Amino acid sequence: MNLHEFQSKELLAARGVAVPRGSVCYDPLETLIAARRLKCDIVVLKAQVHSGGRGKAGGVAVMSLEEDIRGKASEILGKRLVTNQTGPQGKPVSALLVEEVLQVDKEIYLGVVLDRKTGKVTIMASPAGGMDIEEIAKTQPEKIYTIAVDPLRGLTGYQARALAYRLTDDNGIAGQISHVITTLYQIFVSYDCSLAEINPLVISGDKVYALDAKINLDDHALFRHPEMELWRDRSQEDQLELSARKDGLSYIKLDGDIGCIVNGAGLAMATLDLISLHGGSPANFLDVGGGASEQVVADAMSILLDDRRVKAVFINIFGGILRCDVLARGVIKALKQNRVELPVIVRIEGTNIEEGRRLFEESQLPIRMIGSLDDAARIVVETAKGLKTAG
Amino acid sequence: MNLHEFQSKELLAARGVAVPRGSVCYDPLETLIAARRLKCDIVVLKAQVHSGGRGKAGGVAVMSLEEDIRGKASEILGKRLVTNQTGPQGKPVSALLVEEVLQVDKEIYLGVVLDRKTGKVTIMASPAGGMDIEEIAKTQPEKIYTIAVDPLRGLTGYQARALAYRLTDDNGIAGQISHVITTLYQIFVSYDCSLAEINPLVISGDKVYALDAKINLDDHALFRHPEMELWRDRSQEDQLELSARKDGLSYIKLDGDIGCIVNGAGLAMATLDLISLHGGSPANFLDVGGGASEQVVADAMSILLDDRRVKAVFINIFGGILRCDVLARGVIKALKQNRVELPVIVRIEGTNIEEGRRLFEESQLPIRMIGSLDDAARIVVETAKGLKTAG
Amino acid sequence: MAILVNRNSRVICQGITGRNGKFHSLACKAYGTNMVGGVTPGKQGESVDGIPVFNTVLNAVNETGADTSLIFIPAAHAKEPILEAVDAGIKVIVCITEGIPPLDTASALHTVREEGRYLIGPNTPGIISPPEKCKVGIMPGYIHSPGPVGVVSRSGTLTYEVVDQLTKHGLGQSTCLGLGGDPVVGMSFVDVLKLFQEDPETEAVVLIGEIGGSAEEEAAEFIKSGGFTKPAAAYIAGRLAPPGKRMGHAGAIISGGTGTAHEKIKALEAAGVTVVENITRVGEVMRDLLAQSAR
Amino acid sequence: MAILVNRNSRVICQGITGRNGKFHSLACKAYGTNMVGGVTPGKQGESVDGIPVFNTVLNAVNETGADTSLIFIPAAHAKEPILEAVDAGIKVIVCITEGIPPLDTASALHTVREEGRYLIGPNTPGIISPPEKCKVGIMPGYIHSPGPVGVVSRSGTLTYEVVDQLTKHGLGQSTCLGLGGDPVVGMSFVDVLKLFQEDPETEAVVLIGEIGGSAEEEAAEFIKSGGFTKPAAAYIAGRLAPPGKRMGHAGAIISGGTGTAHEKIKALEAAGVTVVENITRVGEVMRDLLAQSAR
Repeated sequence: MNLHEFQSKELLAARGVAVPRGSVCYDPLETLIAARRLKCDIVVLKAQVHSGGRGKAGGVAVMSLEEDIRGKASEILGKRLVTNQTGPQGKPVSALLVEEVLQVDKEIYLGVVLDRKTGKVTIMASPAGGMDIEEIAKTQPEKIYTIAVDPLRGLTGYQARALAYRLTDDNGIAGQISHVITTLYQIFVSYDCSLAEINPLVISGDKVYALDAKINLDDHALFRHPEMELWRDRSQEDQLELSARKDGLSYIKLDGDIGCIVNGAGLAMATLDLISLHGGSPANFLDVGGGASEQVVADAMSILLDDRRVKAVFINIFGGILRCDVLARGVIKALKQNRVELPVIVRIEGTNIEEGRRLFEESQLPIRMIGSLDDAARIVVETAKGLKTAG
Repeated sequence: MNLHEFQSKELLAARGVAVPRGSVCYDPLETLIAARRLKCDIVVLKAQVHSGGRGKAGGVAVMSLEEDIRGKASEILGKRLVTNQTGPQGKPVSALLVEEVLQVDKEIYLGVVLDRKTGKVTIMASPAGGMDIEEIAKTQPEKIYTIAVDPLRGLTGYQARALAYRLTDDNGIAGQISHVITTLYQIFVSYDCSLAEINPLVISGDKVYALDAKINLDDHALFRHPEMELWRDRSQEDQLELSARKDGLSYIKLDGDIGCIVNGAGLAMATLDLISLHGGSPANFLDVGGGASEQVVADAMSILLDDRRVKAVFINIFGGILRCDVLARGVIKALKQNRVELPVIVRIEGTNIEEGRRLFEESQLPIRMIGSLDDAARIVVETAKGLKTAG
Repeated sequence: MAILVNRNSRVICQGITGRNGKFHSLACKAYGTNMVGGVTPGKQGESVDGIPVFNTVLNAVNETGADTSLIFIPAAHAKEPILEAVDAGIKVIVCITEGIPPLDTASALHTVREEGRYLIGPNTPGIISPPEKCKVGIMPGYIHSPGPVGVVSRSGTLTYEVVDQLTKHGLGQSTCLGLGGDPVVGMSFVDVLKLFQEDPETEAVVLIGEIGGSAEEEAAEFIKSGGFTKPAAAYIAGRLAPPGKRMGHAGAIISGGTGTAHEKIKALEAAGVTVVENITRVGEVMRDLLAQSAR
Repeated sequence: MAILVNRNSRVICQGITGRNGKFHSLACKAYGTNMVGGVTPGKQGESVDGIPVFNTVLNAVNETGADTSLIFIPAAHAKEPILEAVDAGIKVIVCITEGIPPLDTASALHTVREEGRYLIGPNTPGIISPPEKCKVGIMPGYIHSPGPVGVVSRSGTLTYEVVDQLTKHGLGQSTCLGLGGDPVVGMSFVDVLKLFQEDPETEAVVLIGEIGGSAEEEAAEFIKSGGFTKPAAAYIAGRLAPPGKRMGHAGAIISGGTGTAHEKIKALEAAGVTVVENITRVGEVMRDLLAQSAR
């Protein structure tokens, strides 16, 4: 679950990290009033969407109070912002963060992440913060300083302090940075984050401010933080993805016309690669995972069939913990309930395969069972294209 | 800081550990009413004092409702209870815990302590709980099971469970005991205890109850638990000890007539041993510790001089972190302020000794400086006895 | 021989009385695995179709000499069972559970490594050695056959896909192992390649990776440096996956790259690994590789 | 030679800009200790009468090659500086601070032991080696003199008392070390006796114990088992201390006894240690012991 910039800043500010003065607005007039209330010459309007690359996409505007702030806010609010990360459909902008613009003497990068390789929470910092940080990481890796935190001992004060003194020589600034590092780390572990990042953390005169912040919570640990559900912005999430998650499914929306049910993220990606190799294009992926029950499979099918772009359904399952008979019962149930006319291509293997095959064969539904995965992928692509199939 | 039995039980009960039904009473009539309200045939009255050995000292009474509960309560309440641990002055009883008497099928011992040797929080349990547990520990050590908890990982559920299954074969009981173990451990670490003990933990039918509990908090970590000061029962602590602690001093009251100021617990004990070897008897010990300032030393002297039993004062200091000149100034200040007529024997050595000696010598007060510790101890004993000294 | 498990492995199942624990314990036993016990607190003395149940892993180890454990415990409570297995002396821990909070896994993994044990997973199908008739996991046993190919994979179902092909091409497997699909898992490609290198029965390896992280790049680095010298084929899933919903820079900074399929494929090819584009061609490619190396 | 510290020790003081840190750093330097630096966050670049101050222990170690640290940090914050010293590679850590919450000490001690370092204290006067002119602590230096007697003690001021006597009896000291008066401390009697046994310059040892705990009993056991074979005298403080305000049984159970002076004296005498009843006679007794062993 991702937090908005303003939510991330709220978490930081509540723990004593300085952020620019500002407020969240949902309406152009409110935006103008909020900008005036800041009593500074220049303000920034920032679209609150769950995506990076907002600046280049026109979601961030630095304006003087002389300019038409209300007009600019109307331009952004209520629209969908299309960035290089959102896909062509973009993300709706329902909130604008209006903030004072601070003098920036130096930009620092701070990030906390769980390092897959070491299995340790790792704090990264660089005196060369800002938009080009990934480039810096590649070309000047010596400018990225890291701390791998001992999982049992946690971050110690002196580790934060030592890191801060690598970013500045100024004692007062180092003390503030050290506090920001500790706070960001504590937020990361206490909310089970998958990412906690401040970029840039700016030095402005003798103070340090979090100018932008991104905090994402790990979905697998949300059960420990039920209160954070209140901060979920459903408008930023695909409705089908949401209803899939409710059933313990994983749903990914794409741009094509083949609806896919698979089990496992790896098989999903391989199926996508294979359909593409055959010249087709999936409309979506529904990963029913390992422990799905008959009902969950049926629900998955129903979600998939809701998508009107789907011209053919591809079921590609290699059952391990998910048993083929359970899958077959769920699919048959959904097809019967939804009275679907769409062509369904099924390729299943794995645990309880015979029983699964028998159920499909006896179901008397318009289902084609194909043994070879490569053939199955080819056929579903051809079917979706409305061509006669060779099989 | 020690907690009363009823306070310890409150901490446990708040975390879901079952304790006998009961209430704390401060008055004989209240005691009778509380006993009747329990609606059971037999109740127990337990004097709430900071001392073990209450039972043998008459501080615990098991009574039927037919008996004169109010009378018994009058006998105990408001008196001083003298146990084998309180010294002859005893401890005042201002509260009685009135409880139902449960059927006891089995008595278990549970204790949590920080093991000095390993430096680990250690949980001890025995299926042979009750009053003879120390004897069991000596004669049948195989009946004491222990867990040394990893300081970084903490107590795990399976450790508690495994210990519980060593105490009982019954699944339901084991689950309850496992919860009690975990709770007692959590109380120990979250309140920085020096001791957390349930003895006995009883099995009564299909339930487990903490029949008696002792929880002591470590004084050095009380700063982390300021709310616990509300639970301090000052009546159980010596008033002079209390006022000494306020000044960062350590005061121990004894039965003799020599007032002693020392630095360090070891030197205090050695001084006591030495005075005793010479046939004397200290009235008290004031340990001014290491970091004492001139004012703290002066306050220490004033506390000591408040004790009317003191016939001679013995100052035995070997200065390390405490500097002899600081000590001398404090002592001189107190003697001048209090216009004391008592004989003062001083034996000092250590850091800034020359300056200390000079200050005493120039003070024109009735102070005798003795170089040899053995001589000094002998002389102070003789002085207190009113004999002429050989020195 | 095989890696990590074999016909002498003494296997217990933590969570054996649950639905999945029971189903798969019996499936493992039916495959030939020496299932010596199971653990469910409070059920000591019961048995699951002949497999005795214990209250604690320590009891199970003391009574049965178990050295390997298969864990089926709900994600919210799966951290402690891993630690319990370590404390009781279990050497190889296979954690099937999916969706354990990553910080829990990380914390348990720290102890696993300190104590020098092997953790496979979490979120893994497990490990199987067909020549040893030992399966510790949830993979469908019948698709496997004994032979010279080692399989190591980040994806569960893709492993089945590949193993099925290998078997249909007459290429049996020495050991197949799923690393697990969670962000933090125990064993890595490099750890497994080290063992395959030492295993005389393994003649070639299939490596199945996917986008994200840098485990494949590390494997490539290890192979390039001479740590693994047998023939290897690889498939990387997600070549055409849509641009991720990645936010922030931290992931890219820490892995020194963005973890794309392109980067991984480039690294593996540079290390001399044959990378297959179409998942359904892995069997053929491996057949050719083995034929070449036999010449 | 001496144990733990010597003329080559490179010593820093954590908390050097505080009142006590400064006073005793300078006293150590005046005694002859090689004080190479101090640490106070935010004061890097300053100096305390010529001793350079650093922001972190790591900086101090990198710049000065320090291997020994003297800690003067208030009790509520003393845990982290110990860990900081360990992490920075300091070998011998002397923690003067009194009254650290015992669970904090226990937690830091765990890491100290894992990393194989020496922690002296907390609540110790420190360590001094007169022949090496090295003092890392708060003891008054002038009472010491170089010689063959090792002194190890649980009590600060009692150590001074004994050292003063030894010196007045013409018996110099090889190394004197206070274990610290807190419930949980780093080094134990046994740890120190092992080092004294190996130190050729130490010919005999004075052991100063007190009531409570079981450290003296463990020392007796160690001596009895042949781990320490040089002449030893002991004094146990608290023979006549009033019955403690002990509550509960846990302390007695865990130590297997009640930690009385009587029990300790019995154990030490059984191990062949000469136990002295009057603290003012320790010097004479040690003189006689050395004379005997010289014969």
